[in-house]
Amino acid sequence: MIAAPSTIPAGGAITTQLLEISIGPQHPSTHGVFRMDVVLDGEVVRALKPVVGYLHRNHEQLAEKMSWLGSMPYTDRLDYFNSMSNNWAYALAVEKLAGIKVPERAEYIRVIMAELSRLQNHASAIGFLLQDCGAWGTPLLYAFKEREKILDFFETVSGSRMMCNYFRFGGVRVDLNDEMLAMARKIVAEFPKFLDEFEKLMTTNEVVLARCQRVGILPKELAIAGSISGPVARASGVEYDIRKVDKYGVYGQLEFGVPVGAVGDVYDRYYIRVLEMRESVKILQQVLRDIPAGPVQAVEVKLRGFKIPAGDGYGRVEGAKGELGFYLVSEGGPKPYRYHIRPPSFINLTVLEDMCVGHKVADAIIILGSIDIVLGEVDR
Amino acid sequence: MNIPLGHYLILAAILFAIGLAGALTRKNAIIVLMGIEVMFNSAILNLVAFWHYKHFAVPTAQLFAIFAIAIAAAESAVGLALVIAVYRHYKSVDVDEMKELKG
Amino acid sequence: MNYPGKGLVEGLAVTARNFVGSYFYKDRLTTVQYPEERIQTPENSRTFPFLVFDESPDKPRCTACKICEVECPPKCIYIVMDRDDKGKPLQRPKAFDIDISVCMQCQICVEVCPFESIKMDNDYEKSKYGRFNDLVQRLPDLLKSNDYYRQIKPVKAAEVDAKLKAEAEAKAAKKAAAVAAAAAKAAATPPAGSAT
Amino acid sequence: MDHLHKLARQQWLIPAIPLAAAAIQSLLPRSAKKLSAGLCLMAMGISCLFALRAFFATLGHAEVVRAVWNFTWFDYGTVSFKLGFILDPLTAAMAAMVTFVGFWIFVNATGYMHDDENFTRFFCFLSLFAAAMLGLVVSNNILLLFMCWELVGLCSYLLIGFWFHKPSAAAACKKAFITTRIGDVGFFLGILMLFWKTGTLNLYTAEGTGALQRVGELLGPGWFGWSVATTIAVLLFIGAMGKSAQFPLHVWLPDAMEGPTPVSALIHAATMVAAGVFMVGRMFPLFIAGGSLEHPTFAMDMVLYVGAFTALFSATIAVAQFDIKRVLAYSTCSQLGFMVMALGAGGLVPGQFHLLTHAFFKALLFLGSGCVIIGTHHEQDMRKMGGLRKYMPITFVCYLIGMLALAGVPPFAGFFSKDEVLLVTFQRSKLAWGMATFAAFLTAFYMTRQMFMVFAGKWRGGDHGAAHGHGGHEPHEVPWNMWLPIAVLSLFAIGLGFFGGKYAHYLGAEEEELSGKALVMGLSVTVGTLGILLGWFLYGRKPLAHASDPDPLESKLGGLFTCLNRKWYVDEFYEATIIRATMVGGTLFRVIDKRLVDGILHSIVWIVRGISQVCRWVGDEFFINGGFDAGCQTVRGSGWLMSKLQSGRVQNYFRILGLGTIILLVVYFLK
Amino acid sequence: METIYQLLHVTFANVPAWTVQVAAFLIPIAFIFGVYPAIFALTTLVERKALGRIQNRYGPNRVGIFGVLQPLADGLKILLKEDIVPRVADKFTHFLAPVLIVVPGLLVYLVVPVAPGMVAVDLKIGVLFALAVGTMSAIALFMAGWASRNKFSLLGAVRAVAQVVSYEVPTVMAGVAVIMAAGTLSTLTIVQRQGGGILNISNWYVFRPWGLVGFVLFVIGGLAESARCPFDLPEAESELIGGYHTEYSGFKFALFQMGEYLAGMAMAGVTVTLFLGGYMGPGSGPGLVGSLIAMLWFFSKLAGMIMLNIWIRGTWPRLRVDQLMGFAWKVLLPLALVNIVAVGFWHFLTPRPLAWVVTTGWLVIWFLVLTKCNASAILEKREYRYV
Amino acid sequence: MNIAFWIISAVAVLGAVLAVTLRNLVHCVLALILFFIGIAAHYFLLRADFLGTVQILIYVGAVAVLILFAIMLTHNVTGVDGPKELLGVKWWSGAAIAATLAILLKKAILSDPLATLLPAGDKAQSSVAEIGKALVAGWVVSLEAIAILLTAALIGAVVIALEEIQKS
Repeated sequence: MIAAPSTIPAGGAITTQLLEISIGPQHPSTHGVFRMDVVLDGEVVRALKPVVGYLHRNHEQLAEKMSWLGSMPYTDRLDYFNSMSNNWAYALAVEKLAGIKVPERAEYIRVIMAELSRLQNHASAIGFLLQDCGAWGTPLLYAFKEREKILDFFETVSGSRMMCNYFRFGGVRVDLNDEMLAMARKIVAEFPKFLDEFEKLMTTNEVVLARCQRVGILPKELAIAGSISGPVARASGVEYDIRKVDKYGVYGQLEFGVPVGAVGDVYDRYYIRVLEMRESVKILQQVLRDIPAGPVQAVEVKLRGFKIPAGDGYGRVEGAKGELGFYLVSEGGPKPYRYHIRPPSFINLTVLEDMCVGHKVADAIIILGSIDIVLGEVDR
Repeated sequence: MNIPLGHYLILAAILFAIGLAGALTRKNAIIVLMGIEVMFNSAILNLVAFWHYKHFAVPTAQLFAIFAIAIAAAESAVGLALVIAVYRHYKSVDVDEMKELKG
Repeated sequence: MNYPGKGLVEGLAVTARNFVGSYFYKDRLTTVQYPEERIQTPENSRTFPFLVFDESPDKPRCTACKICEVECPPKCIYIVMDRDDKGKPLQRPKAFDIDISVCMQCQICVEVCPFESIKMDNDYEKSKYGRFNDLVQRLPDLLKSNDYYRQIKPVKAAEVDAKLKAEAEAKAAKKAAAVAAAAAKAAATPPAGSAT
Repeated sequence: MDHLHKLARQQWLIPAIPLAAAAIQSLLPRSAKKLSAGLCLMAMGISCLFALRAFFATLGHAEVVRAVWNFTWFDYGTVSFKLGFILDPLTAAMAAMVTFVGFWIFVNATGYMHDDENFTRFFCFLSLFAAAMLGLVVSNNILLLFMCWELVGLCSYLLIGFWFHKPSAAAACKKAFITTRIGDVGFFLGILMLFWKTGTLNLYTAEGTGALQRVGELLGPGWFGWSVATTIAVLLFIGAMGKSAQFPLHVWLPDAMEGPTPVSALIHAATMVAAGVFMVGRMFPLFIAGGSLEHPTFAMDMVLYVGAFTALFSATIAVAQFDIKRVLAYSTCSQLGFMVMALGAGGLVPGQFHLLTHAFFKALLFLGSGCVIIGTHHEQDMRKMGGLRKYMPITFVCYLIGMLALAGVPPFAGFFSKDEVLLVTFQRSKLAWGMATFAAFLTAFYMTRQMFMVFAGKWRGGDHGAAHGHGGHEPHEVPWNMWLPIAVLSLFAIGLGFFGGKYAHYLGAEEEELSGKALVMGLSVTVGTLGILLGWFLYGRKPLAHASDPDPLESKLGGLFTCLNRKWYVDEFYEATIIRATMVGGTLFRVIDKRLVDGILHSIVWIVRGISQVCRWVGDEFFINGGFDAGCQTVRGSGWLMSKLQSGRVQNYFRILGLGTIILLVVYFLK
Repeated sequence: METIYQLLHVTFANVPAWTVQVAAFLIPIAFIFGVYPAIFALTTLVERKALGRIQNRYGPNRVGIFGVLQPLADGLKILLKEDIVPRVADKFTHFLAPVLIVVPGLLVYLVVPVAPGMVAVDLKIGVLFALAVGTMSAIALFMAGWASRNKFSLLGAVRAVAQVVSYEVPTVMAGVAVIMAAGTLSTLTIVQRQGGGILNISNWYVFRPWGLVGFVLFVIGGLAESARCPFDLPEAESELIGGYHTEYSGFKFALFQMGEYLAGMAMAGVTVTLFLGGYMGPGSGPGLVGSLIAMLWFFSKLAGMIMLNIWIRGTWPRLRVDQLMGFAWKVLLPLALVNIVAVGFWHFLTPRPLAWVVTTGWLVIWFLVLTKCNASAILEKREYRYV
Repeated sequence: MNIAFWIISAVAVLGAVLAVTLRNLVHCVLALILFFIGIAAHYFLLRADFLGTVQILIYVGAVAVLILFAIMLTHNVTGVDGPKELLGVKWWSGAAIAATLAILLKKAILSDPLATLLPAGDKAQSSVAEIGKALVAGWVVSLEAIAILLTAALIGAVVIALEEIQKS
């Protein structure tokens, strides 16, 4: 037997059978300027390297050069789907550091805002996921239609649809009047109808089931080891929700469940979000029923020249994508000495390769979609 | 149509020769197979031409042509599978590399 | 009853309902036919800042105190105080530029302004053909009358007016008091000038 | 008759239903045990109903009825291959027996195989086995018969080797397959010859053109001075010898015990071994063609003596066996010898009747032994049993009935059929009759021995200690689905014998008064009684006390017993002769090569070398070498060229092909 | 062709015969080259509007009244776009592919009858011709994807070829059912066989148990062969950014769109011909009026099929490539084979009700068996707990 | 129709020549497809419509695609063949053999009286139905044999091609 020639003969044989393609940064399904270096064996993903940094804005460094309040509008730009939650996390950290007490009405308003942004984030996340599956825009547009109502509400309250810049240390910027409350109640009342319709369109759809089930399984152990949080972790069976763990704001007084999945595949991540939306609706109903009267801003907080005693603090909230935390160090001056963010999108992205390898390239796309990243938060 | 049968036969002969030339001159096993396909087709063309000129009324020749096409398809499937297997072994599809039967 | 393909068929039913419904129920359609229709922006809506003047563009409320320039997070405001020939500050801007390609519409300038002079606009049609200079809003572009402000944000403008009025009255009262006090003082002591 | 023809058109259903069941079962998952068994039983039951309908339809006619249905399978050119199904008494009775006995064996198997993990596979094979046998029975075409025959062989291979993880089972199934294959060569040659001589493979046709209806044309000279018919018959009988385990191809049958016991029952009673006897019965016209009672054909003689010898030979071996199933296996061999012998004596009816009765009681005995094996937790050694009458009363009673039937005690079925066999043999050959009578004596003896060893005395299973894990358990009665079949079969083992006369009439034998009836019957009863008495004397008076006790017979017979126990050393003989001969031959040739040929060659070489040295010295070195070297170079060069031709490159061969075509064309022009 | 010839011959009795012949030859071709691309243009508009309505949008409504001139505007825009050819592309193949992709799409219409006797070529092997020509598009797709020298394009091309070749099999098998029932391969005869009955409707093959199954199979196969949603894997804009036509722009891209739509419409046309009675419907028959009504029927059915395509596109997500293949080989192919047997039952069982019962039962049983066998593809119900 | 013959023949010969001479393998396959289509057109011309369609269905639809896949599996995707392999000894010998063969065959064909045979007439064209009937009536054994052969070839091809994957 002749041994296979060590050098490739001049007959023009190939050197490798693996196909290396670069999905992104300009790709319709990478949710922004994100890039995946994928090594394919036919259609099967053999290796995947996420490449980030195309949207890096030097956010943390900028914040260290800026007044405490000045960073607030920048937090809007982290996860631009959830500016309210981002505001809250930052406000929470600063309040912790400065020891500010927030009035109760403000706490209720914060819950309303956070849960509404969770609703619209999850709605568009599953819309995007199904768009990635190839459902020609219909689910996404249904989701956006619903999201639009919530954004209208945000605009009415805070003045901007996405970059709300609504929270202030020790409260919120604008009080809700009765009209606004009525608007919120209407949104909350209508939202389950949308969910029902959406589920009818997609949840039992055989194609969705076939595409999503048993795809991109994230084992519970890996989820914990990878510090994964949010719906991605809960879909894998990790019972971890900061609203329950920290009971920040008035979450301690509210009745709601946190759905937890078992398998941890794309379908679970999809359906956990649907269930979370239903729980959010419950929370909103309680909050809108019980919201007390009173001031919305702790009086002692100055806008200009606001200084915080030296020390460090970590404030975190359960954002729609997971645990969003701000770690702040103060030297007692008008600006933070150290300002660090724990972004859920970025950390959830670390297990992408583990989930994708061995699946088809089409699966890699929906797995990425099921993590629900926002590049503003990944790159900062 | 007043093309005599000879034209078809000569056409088939030319195609056969082209196929043979391809099978003889090229190094690449896949092209050798393609040459053989060409030869196959020219043979079937002969069959059909004879049918048209001599036994137009009965469909038997067409039957045989269909059988021949089916067998040719099977042949090409197996042939290409062999090429792929050989490729795995030699990392080449150059027929000059495959000389294990060398005397 | 559960049959294979049920989900697919139900999905088809949903889309069919939306398809037909879109012809009969206008509220299903979320699209706005933009140039013809425009959305009524809510009171709180904000786009880019503008400067309010009360009577004439020559007298803006802005005193060019530069607080907003300092506090602006992206540093998109550039102010030069107007000075008279002698170099004396005139308490009004000579140049007030806002680069709206940098401005992130955060409203912090409005909040920190002690003179209620910078406000957020509702105008979202700021597209320009150019890339650089066109997007820098100069002082003339920025100055808008208080009437305009009242028009776009009636509630807030009313509050501001009331506040300003109260302040003005307070100031006037204070001034009056001061004048009265000065008069009283003058009455009590001979004018300094007369002493020299 | 119209009714019969209609039924004949439906005969194919009898094998087709189990076949369909097998096909469905092959698709079932392993877990579908109940479904599989139910399907199998249902198919067999329906098939049985069809067979019984056909059977009853053939009853009550004045003469032999025969309805056939032939159809063209396919045409190839001018030759058309036909297949056909037949309905005649032979087929009807056989089919009814196979389906009925088979059904009860299947019922028993549901109990026996209850815990086996490959339950569904087993039942799939069983169904297929039954289908093949039934196909064989109903076919009116020797080709179809042969196909089913081979299918039976295949199924036996699969079933004997069902527990293929046991080396002995794997060896046994191979042995069975190969041994029967040897016979099949003869069978196949016979078929070819039949086709060659008659041009048809159909046995009967309505027009009278079937092979068996034209036996008269086959009386021309064949091989070895026999007539063609006899030649074919002999060839066919070689096939039957393999299948029906006649000496010397009997060796596979006892080893076939390695399969599960229901399989043994099926092989030994209803299906496989019966196939050979049935085939001889089916082709009987060929065997008797050209002969008469006084001057029988060679084929008939061969059948007679092979059968008689097998009957005696196997019976002697059965005496000295300890495995409960092995005793029964040799008994089957022996009984098959009886049947074949009867056929050879010209007694189609006794042979077939014995086949029928034997099927019932042998199935009974095998299933009974299966019950015993299950009841004693998979113990097969009779020395380790004993006293089971107490533990397994139902099995005991049924087994007793089977034993009495086999031993030929009146009025059980075996008595009548065996009596007829002996009677018909008595007419033909006193030698064969004597051998058979002695075999009958031995039969009674070894069955009695078995009964006493298994059922009498006390339980010896505990003797070899609880260490083995299963020895310590007390035996127990088997569940209903195991004892019910043997109970049903035992009814038939009692009563079937009384229908012997009717059966003879049914098969169309004319009433004839045979001489020596009283003598034969008396003697057969006597030897049967003697055998039982001897058995009681040796084993019944003082049952074995311990499993390790020597066999009483062993002490009496000594070396002969060992010889019998080792089956007359037939396997060893084969080992020593056929296999050894080949090896010895090889060694011999090697020695010859080494010593003789090499020696001669070496001496020649020495001589030549001497001469050449001389020549060289003489000085031819210069003259001859020059020319010779050049010649060598030429040869080498041409060889090198030729090897270049053999380049291993496909295209070079291609090129040469093209060149060849060109040369042909040139030749075409030049001619 | 013959009908047109007769018509022309009678109408223009005094012109030379050969002109009539040439005209009779050219008219159907002109018809095909004129009408179907026009329908294609209309379809793009209808598709966009329908998708818009499904998604609660207006869809294009700016160019012309209700946006009817949108296709024109699109065409103009796309014509004016720069034609970019990648530097490393295989220029000739890259150029040839969009041309070739339109050809099979148009060729299929040759055998699709639009009115009694109105078929461009009444081939004796019409159905086979339509299906065989359909396969050729695979080659064009492969050329496009391969010549672009883009890995996404190549993946799309490989997917396209595999998909077209795989779905060819069940589609042809589904067509075989009709061929068996009609006893002919001629499309015109097949349509004629579906005439009669109640209102010219009750004899459509889709109103037979096997016909319904065949119809569903054929529609699915047609969607897959023309790479329409949910089988649009070769383009798969969310994965492959457009697949084989990623590297095409300008008019070549327009040709791709056109080829794709024409192929989809051709499959729809063949479906209508085979299962939905072609031009048969109340009022259709020979003669001018009957022919016009027949034509109306044909085109409304075609429109219906196109709407079905659009509807499906607006609703279902895309399958994955292995599921796509599995679906073809594990579900469609067995079902198609079973359906062929069902036609056999239908043909040989004489009392019609018995045939109905047996055929339906047979199909239902196999459908259930196949569902059971393939149940693993659609997985379990999930349980979620709350903490 | 004469013109059709010449045009189609030219296309077929062109396709065949390109298929065996082009350097890029994929181009070769595309040329081969051209050749196949030419042959199919010839069948149509010879009134063997069914055969022509089968030719397209099997050769263009299946075999060509198969070859394309084989190229994809064994070559780099660009399909570029190795260095120039033309005009060597091998080429000359092969071409000479083929040319000689062609010339001799032509001579042989022309020397036969059959070469001048003209078509008998266009009547009695055998329909597809007749082919079908013949297929399942007279030649059913051959049909079955072909079926078995195809199945065996299919399995064989899969086994050969999958061997490596099984191992790994």
